[in-house]
Amino acid sequence: MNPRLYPLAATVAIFALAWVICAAQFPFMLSTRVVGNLLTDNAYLGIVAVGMTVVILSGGIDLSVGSVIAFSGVFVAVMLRDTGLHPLAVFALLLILTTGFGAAMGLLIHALAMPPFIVTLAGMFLARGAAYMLTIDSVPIDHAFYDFLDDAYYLMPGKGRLTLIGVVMLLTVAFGMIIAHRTRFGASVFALGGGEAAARLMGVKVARTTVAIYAFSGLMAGLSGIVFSIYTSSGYPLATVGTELTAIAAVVIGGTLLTGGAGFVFGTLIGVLTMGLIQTYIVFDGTLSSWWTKIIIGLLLLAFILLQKGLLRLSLARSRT
Amino acid sequence: MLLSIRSLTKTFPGTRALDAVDFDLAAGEVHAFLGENGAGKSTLIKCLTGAYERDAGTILLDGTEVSPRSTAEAQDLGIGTVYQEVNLLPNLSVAQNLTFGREPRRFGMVDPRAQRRQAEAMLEGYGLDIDVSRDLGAYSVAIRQIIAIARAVALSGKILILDEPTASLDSREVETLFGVVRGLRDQGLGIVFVSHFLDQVFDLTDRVTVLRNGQKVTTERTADLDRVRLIEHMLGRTLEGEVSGTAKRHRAGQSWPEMLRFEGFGRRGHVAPFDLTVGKGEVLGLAGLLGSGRTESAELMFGLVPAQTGSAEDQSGTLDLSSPRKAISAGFGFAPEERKTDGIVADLSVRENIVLALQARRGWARPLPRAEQRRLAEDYIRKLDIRTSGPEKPIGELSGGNQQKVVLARWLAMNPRFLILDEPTRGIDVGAHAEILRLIQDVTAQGMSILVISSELDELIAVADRVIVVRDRRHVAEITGAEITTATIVRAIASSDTEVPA
Amino acid sequence: MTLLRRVAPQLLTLVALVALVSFFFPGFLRVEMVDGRLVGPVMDILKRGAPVGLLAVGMTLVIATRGIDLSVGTTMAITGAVAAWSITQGYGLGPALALALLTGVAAGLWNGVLVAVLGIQPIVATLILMTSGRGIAQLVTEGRILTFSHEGLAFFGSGAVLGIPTPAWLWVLTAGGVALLMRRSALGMLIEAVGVNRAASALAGVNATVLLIAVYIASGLCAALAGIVATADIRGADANNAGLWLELDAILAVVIGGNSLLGGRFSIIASVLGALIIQTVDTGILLAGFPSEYNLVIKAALVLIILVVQSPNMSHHWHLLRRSALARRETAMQAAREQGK
Amino acid sequence: QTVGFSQIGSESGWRAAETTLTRQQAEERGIDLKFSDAQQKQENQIAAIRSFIAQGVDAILLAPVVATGWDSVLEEAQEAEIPVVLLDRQVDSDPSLYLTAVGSDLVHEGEVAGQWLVDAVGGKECRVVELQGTTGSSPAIDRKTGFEQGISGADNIEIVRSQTGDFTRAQGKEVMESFLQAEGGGADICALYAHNDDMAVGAIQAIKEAGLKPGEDILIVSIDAVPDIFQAMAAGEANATVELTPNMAGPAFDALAAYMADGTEPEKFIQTESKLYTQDDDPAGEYERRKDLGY
Ligand SMILES: Nc1ncnc2c1ncn2[C@@H]1O[C@H](COP(=O)(O)OP(=O)(O)OP(=O)(O)O)[C@@H](O)[C@H]1O
Ligand SMILES: Nc1ncnc2c1ncn2[C@@H]1O[C@H](COP(=O)(O)OP(=O)(O)OP(=O)(O)O)[C@@H](O)[C@H]1O
Ligand SMILES: [Mg+2]
Ligand SMILES: [Mg+2]
Repeated sequence: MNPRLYPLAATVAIFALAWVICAAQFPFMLSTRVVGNLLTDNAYLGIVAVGMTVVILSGGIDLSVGSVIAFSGVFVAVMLRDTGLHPLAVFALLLILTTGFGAAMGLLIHALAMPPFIVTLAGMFLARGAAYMLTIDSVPIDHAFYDFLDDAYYLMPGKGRLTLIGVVMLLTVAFGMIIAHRTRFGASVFALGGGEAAARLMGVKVARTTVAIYAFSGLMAGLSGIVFSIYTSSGYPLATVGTELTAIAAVVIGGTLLTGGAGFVFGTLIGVLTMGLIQTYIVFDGTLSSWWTKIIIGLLLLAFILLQKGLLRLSLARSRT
Repeated sequence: MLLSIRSLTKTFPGTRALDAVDFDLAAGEVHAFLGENGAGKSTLIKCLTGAYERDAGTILLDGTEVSPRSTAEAQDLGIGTVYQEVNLLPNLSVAQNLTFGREPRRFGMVDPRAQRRQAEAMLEGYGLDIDVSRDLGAYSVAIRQIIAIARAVALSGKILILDEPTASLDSREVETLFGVVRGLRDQGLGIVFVSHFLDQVFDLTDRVTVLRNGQKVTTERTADLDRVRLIEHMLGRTLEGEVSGTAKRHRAGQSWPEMLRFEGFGRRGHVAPFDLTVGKGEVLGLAGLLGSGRTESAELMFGLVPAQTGSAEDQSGTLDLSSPRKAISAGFGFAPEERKTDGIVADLSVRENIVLALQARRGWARPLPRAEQRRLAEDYIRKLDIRTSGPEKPIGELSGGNQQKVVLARWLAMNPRFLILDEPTRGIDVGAHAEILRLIQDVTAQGMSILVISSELDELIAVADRVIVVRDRRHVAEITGAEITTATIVRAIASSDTEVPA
Repeated sequence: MTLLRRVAPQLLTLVALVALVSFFFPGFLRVEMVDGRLVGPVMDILKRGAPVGLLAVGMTLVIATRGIDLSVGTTMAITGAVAAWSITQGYGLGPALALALLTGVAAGLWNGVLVAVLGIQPIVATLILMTSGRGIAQLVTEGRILTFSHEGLAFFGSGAVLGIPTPAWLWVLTAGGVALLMRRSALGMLIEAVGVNRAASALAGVNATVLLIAVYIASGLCAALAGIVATADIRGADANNAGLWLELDAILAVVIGGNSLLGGRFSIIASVLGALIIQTVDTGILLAGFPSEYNLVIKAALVLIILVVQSPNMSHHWHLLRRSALARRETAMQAAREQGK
Repeated sequence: QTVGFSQIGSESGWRAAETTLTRQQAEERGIDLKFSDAQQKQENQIAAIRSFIAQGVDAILLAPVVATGWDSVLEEAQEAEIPVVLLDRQVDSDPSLYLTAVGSDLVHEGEVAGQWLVDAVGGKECRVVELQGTTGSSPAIDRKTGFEQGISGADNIEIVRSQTGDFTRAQGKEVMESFLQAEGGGADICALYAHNDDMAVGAIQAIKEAGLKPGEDILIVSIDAVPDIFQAMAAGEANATVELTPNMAGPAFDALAAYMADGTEPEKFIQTESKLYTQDDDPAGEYERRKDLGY
């Protein structure tokens, strides 16, 4: 196997192992219900993590996505409440808006040579602030089209539901895989992650690529916001606080290097499912106090990362000799 | 004229790197670009290819004015370039690097199989047998350099620019490269060739342009020049005792008291166990082909990768060489081959880069007094002729050769008893080259022992008292004294073809 | 002199901000003596700025090594909880402070080992403590707000020395002390070297591993001080909310201070000025009396403006704009002249 | 019997007390409680409920972090025939989707506080400052509305400054400090209304440090009735608080037991009492009674 695939293999192996351990304790973990839940409950996270993966692959970071998701939900809810527009039209408007927002951040990052961490941090404040300015209330969405979206699922054998948003997430991951690994844009993203100076000399159009990267992340955050609004049938300005950090953790567990230049979109999917698995396990267990929940989540995260590092080192050592 | 540059000017804060330089390149010629370290060669190239924004000046390509504002535009104009610091992406595969920006596509998507095939085709004729789907970072500097050349050649529809492409190549690779370049010339390309190896310049090029301090000194036909005049143009003075293939320092009959002894020193997967003794004041040379394990031998001795077998000892007993810090406190020093990643600390000043190792040895609590730091820095700036506007200039803004000199200065300032120099003169101009070899003689006269790794056999022959030949990660031969000649070394290296190591 | 030049952008920003806030709230610069202590909005800023100011000191060092410490807010909660717990257990002030500081060291050591020894990337390594640390703090307080009435500990939050609030002294002295230590010893240079190029520094014999760990410990210590201030301020340990999201403010402070997130050259003084700028924005928003839902947008907009104006590329752009404007004017004048002919 | 409990988080002492009491109540009744802490995130709560359903619990307690967005998951529970009881906050879903809701009326709480202030100041001019809860959270919105309704009849009472203190002590103190600065050092403030006791406790410290007497110079009324506010009331530093009982689980379990036994449908909203406590209601004794409930 090509050594560059090792991190991905390690991620998948650990995920499989974790599932086996969970299932040994709670056999129900193998049911299609749990599988369906994993996909549905993490759909928004999976989508936004695809955008985050591309950003991180380029050596950047996007802290604004959690707020953008919240803004999207509020925007959709308020538009549907106050105007007669069809949800699809609102979706289109929203995606234009969030893509533009991402592009603007990318432009700032490039033109002012400011670190992405800071620009997107300001973006995070701005998007949530904008959500507040639309409404400080939680706004329910009551639209026949939403009911339709919500009820669109395939009942798997064993009563598990394969929902529309779960499928959208899987499709987005596939789309992200093509973008990152099979296009020239993707190659430029990896190149930027390998080093901006070198990428420039290789002929990467740095300005255009940077703007496109953050625009893509904005698009994904917007799409994730739509999925989240379908998931909760509402918009709420306080929603998804800290989701950017969860997404980053998922990307890292998925085997992408935070320094950029190496990683896989598919790994991110596994990372997201791993986070979901941890969550599910803790709920199944149901005995942990609030504080132990936090501690255990952190420790499991650490265990995953260390296991991955260990596996990686082992296989690299083996491939040398 | 294929390419005409008129009064190109470029200023950096504190430095006028290029001062109204004119330059003409004809189709079907190889044009050498010469000058001391910091003369402005790389800057001119970068201005030409849009990597730097120029302050003034015009560029005419085929008689029409062009003004590439990014390297991508330059590539589209048919200018392929190998920059001085090999600028490829170590995190991408070799194939991706080679086809970057021109990936073969199917249904709008990159086709990895075609990409691999294309990459392999591009590498044909360079004598490399590597897996193009591996990450570039897995390969040594030299291999990366060849890959960069292959990429630039493929990109160059009209012009090929090579900024010190041969700095870490050995003679075999250089011959291959020259074959390729001559072929392109015969196809009518214009080729710019920058090198500090004058032999190569005389061997390959048709015309020479010399820069000094950012100004053009002259352009002449190579055939009309001789070595001495060329060096005069470059330095603005005559050079005594220039090191050439014929000059040979020979300290025959001299013996060096044993200072260090490595026994069975090795590590699985890196270097097979070897024995080595180092005499006080001796200069050892390490010769071998690319990837033969010279750098890895040095890394082992310096504790960068700890040895698994064997021991190192001096008179007082066994030495602990399990980490660079331990090696340093045992009196070792190591100037690495990849100065950009392992040598310089780019944002820090020349002064800080010079005192860094010294300060690290003293510990954080005993800072070197500021005056002492300045004295040291100014001392070495003078001794090694480092071209900088002052000791406070960030080292990242120095020219490549001058950065190399600063890294050397760092280790000379430590005054170690055993100093390992991996390709110490890579990218260094003739004047400084002679200076450094003289310096090596000086310090060894005061008792320092030196291990020099070099792909340039002439250099080894000139300075080494003993040459160890490395092949397939094994120390296979030792050549001493008067036997050190090009012929003997080449024979020792080449015998690998007949003799299969166990 | 060079220091003054280094922090000039931050000082100018501060002055501009003060002018702006004074416009909305005229009494902003008023300071009076009440009961032997100075009171007024400016004093409030000096006092309220203490946690972020303290965090910014440690964060500057971490960022100089090309790292980042997301766990400082959580560390504040843990150390505050430890301090309050020890006081309520009756251990007395000295041991309580010592325990809290030790906890900070332990937190820093944990981060440092993850980063420097196990090679986990700083954001992720410190994210682990950031998420689980609040659980640890709650474990100490058992989920409630652990209140105490020890005047000695409360002094660190609401006391005053020479009329100036204790927290203000704390951060000013810490920042000054650390800045001096960095420049008078070789620490500053070694940290910068490790931040710019760890491999090269290690090759030159710099003990990068120990230095990295030390830097995270310093950050943990600063967070411990901030945690003590926060706990002392409300006379209770609020494990859930103490230091919540303050790590982001601290990072912002470092960046507003003109330090690069890519490591290398740093200035602690500039960072704490950055903290002061942030606190001025926060307090200014409160004083100006806008509705709460605008707070975030105002803060985001102000921070963006500050960063854009201060960014090094901006001066470059200004320069270019001016040049192109001049050129345009020249051609226009030339055209006019030619028409005149 | 297994009951899943999806709690919002542990963001305040009050909520910790609710968790403690729920566990106690479950233990007393021999119920196996599956507890899940959502860390303030609705998405975690939805995921937890789905997991409860997948596990096949007998009933679900849900303290919803926000009113909207529960329809589809509640429908899923209904399809699986698992009764859901809401604790302490309402949802805007169809009432048929849950068995009952136990809680107090947040608007009413604010109203009680407002009415107390109207009575306390009599006809005097009174400039009130308000410490809001977390912007956008339903208690903050409802308690603000309720208070405004409570004082709407009295023209002498006016809210002059209103800022969020995020429900925390530290923010309560910081914001109060700036209120004091902005209002003539506190001389122009007659009363403080805080959306929870924690912010009031922080504000009391700020008032004391500004050299004023909380409870006398500035009247203080807040909501929740946590132990620390009783301590302040006992010291004369706070004036009134409106109780929000953390024992929501008791009535919830009772309703569930009745429903499971013979299918008795409880009322759709079981309202807990919003009792007003003042300095006359034996604050010291109340403190003793509450201090071990895990607040
Ligand atoms: N980015 C930069 N910032 C500031 N000064 C620079 C920068 N790049 C180059 N210089 C300066 O410009 C001058 C010319 O440098 P250049 O790299 O062109 O030299 P060179 O002729 O290629 O030398 P060498 O043989 O060592 O590669 C040097 O004095 C160098 O210090
Ligand atoms: N022809 C090759 N094929 C594959 N890998 C190679 C080849 N040449 C070198 N390498 C790799 O490059 C690394 C560098 O080897 P090393 O630096 O020890 O050799 P060297 O003799 O110093 O050569 P160089 O002159 O390139 O520095 C080795 O780890 C080796 O795996
Ligand atoms: Mg050069
Ligand atoms: Mg080598």
